[in-house]
Amino acid sequence: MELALDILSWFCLVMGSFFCLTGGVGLLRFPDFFTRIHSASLTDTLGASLILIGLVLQAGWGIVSAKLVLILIFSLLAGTTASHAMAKAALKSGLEPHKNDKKEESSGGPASKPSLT
Amino acid sequence: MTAIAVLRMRDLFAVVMLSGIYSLLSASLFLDLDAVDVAFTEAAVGAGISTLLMLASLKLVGRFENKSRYRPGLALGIVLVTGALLVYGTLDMPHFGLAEAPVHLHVAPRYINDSMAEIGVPNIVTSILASYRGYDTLGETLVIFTAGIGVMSLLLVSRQTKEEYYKKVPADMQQQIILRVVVKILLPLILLFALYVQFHGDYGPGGGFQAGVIFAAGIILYTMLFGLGNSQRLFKRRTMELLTATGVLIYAGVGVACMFMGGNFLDYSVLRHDPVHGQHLGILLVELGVGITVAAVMIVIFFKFTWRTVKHRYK
Amino acid sequence: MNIIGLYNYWIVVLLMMIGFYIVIAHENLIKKLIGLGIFQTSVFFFYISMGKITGGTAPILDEKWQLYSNPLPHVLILTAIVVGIATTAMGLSLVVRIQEAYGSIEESDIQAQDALDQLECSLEAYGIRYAQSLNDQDLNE
Amino acid sequence: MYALTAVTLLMVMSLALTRAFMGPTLYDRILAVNNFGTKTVLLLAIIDFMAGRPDFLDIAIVYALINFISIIGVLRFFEYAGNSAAGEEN
Repeated sequence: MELALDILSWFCLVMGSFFCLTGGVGLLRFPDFFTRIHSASLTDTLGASLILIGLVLQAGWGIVSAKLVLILIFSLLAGTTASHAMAKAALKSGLEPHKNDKKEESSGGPASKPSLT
Repeated sequence: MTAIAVLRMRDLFAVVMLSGIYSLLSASLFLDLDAVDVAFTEAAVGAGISTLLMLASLKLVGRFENKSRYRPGLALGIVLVTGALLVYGTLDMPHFGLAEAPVHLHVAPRYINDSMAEIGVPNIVTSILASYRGYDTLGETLVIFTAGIGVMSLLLVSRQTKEEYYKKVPADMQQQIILRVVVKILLPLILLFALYVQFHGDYGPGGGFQAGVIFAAGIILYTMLFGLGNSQRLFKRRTMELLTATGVLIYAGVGVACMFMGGNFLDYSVLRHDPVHGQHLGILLVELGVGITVAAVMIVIFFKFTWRTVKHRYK
Repeated sequence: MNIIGLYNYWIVVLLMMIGFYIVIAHENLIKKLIGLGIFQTSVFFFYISMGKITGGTAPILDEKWQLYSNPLPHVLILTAIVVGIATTAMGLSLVVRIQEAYGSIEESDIQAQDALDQLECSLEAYGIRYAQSLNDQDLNE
Repeated sequence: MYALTAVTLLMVMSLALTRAFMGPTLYDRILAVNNFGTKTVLLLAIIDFMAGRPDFLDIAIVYALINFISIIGVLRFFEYAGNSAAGEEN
């Protein structure tokens, strides 16, 4: 049982860090603001939740995991809201989503998506 | 990790954002160095309040540094010489993390070994802060109070401007619905958490200073989203100004009460029959005083800055 | 080993010098305040790193731990941070007033304006005295 | 295992930091700061576990709160500042 929990939590931690890393690379490499916010906020939600869940599994029942769950709830609420606010503010300030009319269509997909979120 | 700071002297606005990052980083460094309470304070103060204040004043003075006329030569020379001297001075210092360093040999062992018996509070930082060095903390609270008064008197705003604002405000506040809903959900949590930090300070990291700042941050969040008008209706100017003084008065009053009960100033042991209980009560009250003052001063300062921007906008 | 063990002080010195450089080399008053903040933080680091003991833990008593870091610097720095923000707020409000009075927060602009004012003042004073002496002469005649 | 996660988080933080330094528009910087903040929350939680005293999670909570508040503050600032030149910096 202990071992299973450990393995599960390690798995969560590793996957969480992987997603965070993906998000970080995306944040650095994507061409414009909206694609960046797309990569950052999506992977952020998943990665942060996975890492926190992994830690909860390590902590067991008690005040510690209650606090972790609090952080989880909070980051889910606040993170998404903050990225929404950022995207909205950027759009309002006249920042145009990156239009890929010269390049192929496949990389244009994610570029136009985040403006909906 | 700290080398980040080097890169921070670029352009003006981004500097404020980066200083936010900088204080986040320095707080994690504090945590790494076992200074939990300090990390707590730095997190709440450096990353939150000071960034917001910087932003508010940038709003007032314009965000671009219009000239980049530096005098690098002379300044760099002075800096390098001073730095070299300081590094030379460190050569005699005790090594990092050494338990036999002179700092750890004087009063610290007494605090660590005896505070549990004398004060009965597991968090040594709290017991030193509120009890052993109570005078000191009273002084700090007074400094904060004085700074609050200073800002108040420097950034006065006439009632006329405020009425002007109230007349115009309903027009530009009907946006950001999602944000407002989420903040409505989160705000009670934030305030509750501030209270938790306030009263849990005896057992874990936390205490009056941190709780005050968090509380103020919550109120500032509310102000930013729901407008000055609403929050001024909730937190009247007079009330806040009275509260800043009330905190200090509670602190000093506890001290005077100790004197009346036959002890020294700020000697809480006499407050109850059992000295340890007395210490508990005293620390709780004193931290409450600190919390009230800090929260009220931060809120007042923020309000003043924001009113100032309002004044500029409607002039 | 003898030298490497001192790296925390060097970081402190580096930070302190960066802050110092910003304060003396930049003209913008807000930038100066930020530099002051960095300087301040370096002092915080200095205190806190002195309080650290290798293998020690945070000074909140617990049965599981024997060795604690020194709590005294923590107390000093904790209050210093909050006082620091209060004084920074004070400085910022002064900057705001300066901006309103001078229309600029660049140090050289302010000094230039001050010099100009002083010149005008002294001219004025001279003019008044000149006028008075004229009056005196008038009276004498 | 904690160490691995912590190192990864530090890497992500440095990536975000690079973005914050480069950031062609202001919003990129804000985004990077936000991302940096959430990563710091995670890092703090993990440091707590590494130090073996997980009862200090309060700091991570404060971080999450403060990060949110300051991001909102920055955004409000730009909405109010009428002269925000479409997010372009000098």
